[in-house]
Amino acid sequence: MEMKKSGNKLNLRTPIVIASGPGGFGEYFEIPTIDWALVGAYTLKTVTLNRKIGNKPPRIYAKDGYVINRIGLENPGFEGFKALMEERGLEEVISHVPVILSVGGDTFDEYVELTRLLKPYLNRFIAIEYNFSCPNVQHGGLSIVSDKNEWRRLLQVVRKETDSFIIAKLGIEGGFIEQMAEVAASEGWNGVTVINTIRGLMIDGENRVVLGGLSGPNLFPIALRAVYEVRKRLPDIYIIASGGVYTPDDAKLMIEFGADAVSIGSALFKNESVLNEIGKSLQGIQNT
Amino acid sequence: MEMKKSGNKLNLRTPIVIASGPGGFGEYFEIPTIDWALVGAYTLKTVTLNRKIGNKPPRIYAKDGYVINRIGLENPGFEGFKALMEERGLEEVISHVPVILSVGGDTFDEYVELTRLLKPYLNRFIAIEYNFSCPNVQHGGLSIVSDKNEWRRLLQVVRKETDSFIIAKLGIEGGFIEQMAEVAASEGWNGVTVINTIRGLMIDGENRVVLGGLSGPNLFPIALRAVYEVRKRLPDIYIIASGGVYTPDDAKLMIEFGADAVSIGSALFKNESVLNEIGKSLQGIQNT
Amino acid sequence: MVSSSIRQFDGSSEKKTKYNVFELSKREIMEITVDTFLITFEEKIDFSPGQFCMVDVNDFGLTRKPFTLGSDAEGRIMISVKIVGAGTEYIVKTQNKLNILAPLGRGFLPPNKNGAIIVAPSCLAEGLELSRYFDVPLFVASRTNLNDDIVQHYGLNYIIGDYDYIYLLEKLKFSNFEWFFVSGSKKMEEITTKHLSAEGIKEVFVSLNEYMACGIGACKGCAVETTSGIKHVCQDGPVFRGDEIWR
Amino acid sequence: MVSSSIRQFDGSSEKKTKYNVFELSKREIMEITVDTFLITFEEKIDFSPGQFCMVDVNDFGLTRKPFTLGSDAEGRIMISVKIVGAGTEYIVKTQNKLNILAPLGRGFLPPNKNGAIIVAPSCLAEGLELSRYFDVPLFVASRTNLNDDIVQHYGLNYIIGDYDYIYLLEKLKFSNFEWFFVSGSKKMEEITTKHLSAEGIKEVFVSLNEYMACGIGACKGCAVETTSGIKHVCQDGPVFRGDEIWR
Ligand SMILES: Cc1cc2nc3c(=O)[nH]c(=O)nc-3n(C[C@H](O)[C@H](O)[C@H](O)COP(=O)(O)OP(=O)(O)OC[C@H]3O[C@@H](n4cnc5c(N)ncnc54)[C@H](O)[C@@H]3O)c2cc1C
Ligand SMILES: Cc1cc2nc3c(=O)[nH]c(=O)nc-3n(C[C@H](O)[C@H](O)[C@H](O)COP(=O)(O)OP(=O)(O)OC[C@H]3O[C@@H](n4cnc5c(N)ncnc54)[C@H](O)[C@@H]3O)c2cc1C
Ligand SMILES: Cc1cc2nc3c(=O)[nH]c(=O)nc-3n(C[C@H](O)[C@H](O)[C@H](O)COP(=O)(O)O)c2cc1C
Ligand SMILES: Cc1cc2nc3c(=O)[nH]c(=O)nc-3n(C[C@H](O)[C@H](O)[C@H](O)COP(=O)(O)O)c2cc1C
Ligand code: FES
Ligand code: FES
Repeated sequence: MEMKKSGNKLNLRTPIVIASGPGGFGEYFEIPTIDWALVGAYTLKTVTLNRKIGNKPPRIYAKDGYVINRIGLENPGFEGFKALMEERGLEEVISHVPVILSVGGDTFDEYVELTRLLKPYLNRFIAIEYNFSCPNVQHGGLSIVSDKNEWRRLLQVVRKETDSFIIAKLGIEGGFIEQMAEVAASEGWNGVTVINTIRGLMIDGENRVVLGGLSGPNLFPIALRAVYEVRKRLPDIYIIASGGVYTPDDAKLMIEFGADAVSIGSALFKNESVLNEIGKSLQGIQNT
Repeated sequence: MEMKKSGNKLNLRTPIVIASGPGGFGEYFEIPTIDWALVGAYTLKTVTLNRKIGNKPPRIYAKDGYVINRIGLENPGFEGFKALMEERGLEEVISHVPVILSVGGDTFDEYVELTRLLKPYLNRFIAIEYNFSCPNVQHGGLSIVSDKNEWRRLLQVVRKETDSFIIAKLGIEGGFIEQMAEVAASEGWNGVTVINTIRGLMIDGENRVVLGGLSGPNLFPIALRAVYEVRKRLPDIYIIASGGVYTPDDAKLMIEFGADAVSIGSALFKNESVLNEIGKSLQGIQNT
Repeated sequence: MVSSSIRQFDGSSEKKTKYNVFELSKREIMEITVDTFLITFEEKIDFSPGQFCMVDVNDFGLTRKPFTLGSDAEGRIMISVKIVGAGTEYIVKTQNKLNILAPLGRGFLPPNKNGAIIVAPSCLAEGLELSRYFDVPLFVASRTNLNDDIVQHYGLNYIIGDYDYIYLLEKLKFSNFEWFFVSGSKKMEEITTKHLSAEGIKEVFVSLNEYMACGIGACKGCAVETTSGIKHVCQDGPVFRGDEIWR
Repeated sequence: MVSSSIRQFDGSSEKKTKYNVFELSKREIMEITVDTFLITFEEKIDFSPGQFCMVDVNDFGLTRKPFTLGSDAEGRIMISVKIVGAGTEYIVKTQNKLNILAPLGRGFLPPNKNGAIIVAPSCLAEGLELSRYFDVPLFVASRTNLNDDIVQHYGLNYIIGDYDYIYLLEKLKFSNFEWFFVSGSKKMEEITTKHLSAEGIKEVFVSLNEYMACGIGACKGCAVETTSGIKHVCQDGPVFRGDEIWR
């Protein structure tokens, strides 16, 4: 796998990326109809320091233009992930499609420790996306960005720890996303992924309350605006647009308004053929 | 107009409020089919210190479950508003339905000056809602909440200036809304309105870019969650729920998850009869 | 309420109408063109020519939708509707009663001189109303063929296509018309204004299209830039002098 | 990929199937009950009894929708679908080809003893498949009347109503069945598990319903709490031992 990186460019073969979470740890690689030559990169599900078993069911539901999920970051933790990297499956994915690693944490220290532990493995990944929208125990269930000083310190420490292409995944809650992107840029981060899910509350088909994050079509105009606002202020940062991209037109608008690459998440649940469709339509757009 | 206020309760006749903006300066009072006995309060369009002529067209558009608007706070300013208060029209509204005044500003000083100028008139209004989601020139187009220290100082100054029932209208951008609500509560504010529009970007039917705030049905699960999160932390604050309320069921859910009253904005554009419908269905719910 | 600003053009109606909500039952639908229909309702509503209504489209739109008003010889309400999206399709096809808010905006009172009305098929109801009410000639400017029945029924003068439209304007400016009222697409209104005013005909009145949410002056959404600043189509219009909008 | 955990109950199939995407053309639809239909497609797909597919419902849902698989005597794919919302209505009514991902989950391999299959009408396709494949009796438990044609065509044993269902369970536990497979609503599966296990019949297998988004183990959405921790219905199931879920 060739891995050109120059400044804040990832040089993907197509500017389309599988989102962290919906794509799991490479499971979509088992669907033979996806043309991987059309996929720029595969972002793995967020890995945390310790294994997380995730939330109790119900975990996901969809209606009225949005998906809600409260998976609770179920993931094998660093140790489990290390084992996973040694398995044939993930190796095969990495050898066929560039992979972005996603890392998350509950606390400042967890992010830092995980970054250190991952160091020997980072060269397998074209970029590391830091998910700054995980619920954070220290901040009463809110994410690490709620203490802006601590968050800036974290950005500094991580930047010092690695020379990988690092991307901050930002939500629209907890601060103005363009200000947060400016902070990340000023600390030398290479890119931002905008946006993450927005917190919502839904009553599911069995009348149960689901407190989770919203994704899907309803996010699109919000994510598009966020991309626009970040690009307006930061001409050089690498932007992955995430939120409600379902069609080639959605993807093109994201790029028109400033995205370098476009992330596909919930649309996979409708039909993974969206990757081929969007990939094909964006093939012309080079050097992203 | 009787005006009972006890602590953080407004004692509305029904827990339904016309939202600031969509309701203008009382224009809906001219539609004879609205049963005003079913409406708890009418929030006026946000008034700023100086007259604003608003943004260039296009200003509003609707599709796919949301309305986008970039009215740009068109309003007559303090002087124009004073004249308006002397007009028969607004007096008639005030004499038939409790009115909430909405005030906004571009800067710290504007909010403060406007508050002082309005003092002699505040007794006409059952509450004053401070719109903290206005684009703010000092913060590069972002709202006053983007500098949390300045914003807290503003809350303190306003609280000192008036013993009116004061409500902070908060959006989900610029900070975690429950943290912002906690700040308002800790500074002695009586209530919060959650949420305001979320920034979005839409291409209208004539292929023009509309940068505005999203309202309408798509906001509902987000606003419901915000109400839930604020109530969880602040059992005593008065909460007006705003965002995507279109049906009696929507309104009831808002109340079930913690709202004292429910605000109706964009739904008026579909049909103002929503006021009667929701008003009737909430009539049982007293002492809000 | 903020009082509406004073009307810019002479002879305009200053009558302040009271709004009301009506439930309309369809009486008859006539095809005007392949995608545009003239709908007559059973009900009668008091309105001034030039005013409009906002139609609730149920689940097919988040706002009521604006249509200029007309009436048949007996005073029954008529609107003409071009299908351009989900809301207009609903209006044309539904068997349900339609919930409307009306009459909105200001009526149009033409100058006391010779004038003519030009409308697109989508504004035929309004055109017929003005033509009958003020006894002035009506021209229909269409892109596609008009249905024969409607042409016969109303004895319509019409032209088809852009080329013929320019030709019509050329002809009209040599007639003794001193004012024109134009209602159709933004493009058509702009072209007509510019074309005629270049020939010295300044009194071109246009019925503007801006996105409407409330229709009653509350939301400030329907703003339009005029030579005398921002105006609101639903309150100050929908009829404006063309040269207030385009120079 | 995270490897799927080991199957909990004896005799289960460990065969790891390869997914694929298929476009299915409808061949025949039979009414099972007033709101439930058995759809046979032209195509044949290799799958194990107990596995399911995810059906793309076009504009009528944001996720593909899961249905257990069956096949007719010639091996043509069959699914049974109860209309409960927009997606299932689309599946039943559309004339378009259906895009599916299949076969998903693990097949069910029953213990090598006497057993019986109980399904709701919505899971008839699966029930017919298991019954034929393993040569075990099938009982259909419905709330509403079954269509006579389908009863005759498949020679169905069925009962109608909750009262008769409990009566059926009472009867079955005195037969010589040592295991049961139940597929229907969550409630029905829970009641059956509890009822039979109270009588000492522990080998009750249920095909679980959890909301599915990906169907392939990626999203972790279909989690279910079992006695041995969180499992994922699309990977570890959909068939589980009832007493893993309910005590
Ligand atoms: C493994 C599995 C196998 C199934 N097999 C069958 C079957 O053979 N026959 C059959 O009739 N039904 C089956 N179901 C249920 C079926 O998938 C749902 O009824 C269907 O998805 C409803 O779609 P809708 O758009 O009509 O419903 P909606 O209007 O979207 O929702 C109505 C209800 O359907 C259920 N539902 C909706 N979407 C999903 C989803 N993505 N995943 C799971 N449940 C959902 C929920 O309970 C929801 O409350 C199965 C479910 C699972 C999990
Ligand atoms: C004062 C006024 C009078 C009008 N009179 C007529 C008439 O007599 N006959 C007629 O056929 N059309 C008339 N129109 C245009 C008509 O209102 C739109 O075509 C209609 O609202 C489209 O609805 P839709 O749901 O089918 O379109 P959508 O699919 O929602 O949108 C298609 C296009 O229709 C226009 N439109 C949609 N909603 C609105 C709205 N709320 N306000 C304004 N424009 C909108 C926009 O240009 C949009 O791009 C008038 C417009 C105005 C402002
Ligand atoms: C089921 C699910 C799980 C997710 N898990 C993660 C995650 O682990 N890490 C992360 O950064 N984002 C996660 N997300 C957010 C997505 O990566 C994406 O940013 C979001 O869903 C918006 O994009 P979409 O509308 O294309 O889905 C998850 C989303 C979904 C729907
Ligand atoms: C046209 C329009 C104008 C608005 N103007 C204001 C305003 O001046 N002040 C304010 O606080 N909110 C304003 N809002 C926000 C609404 O009060 C409300 O919070 C928001 O629209 C969400 O509620 P809804 O979905 O019921 O419309 C405006 C909304 C719309 C649609
Ligand atoms: S449409 Fe609301 S002010 Fe004109
Ligand atoms: S449905 Fe996605 S993991 Fe099971």
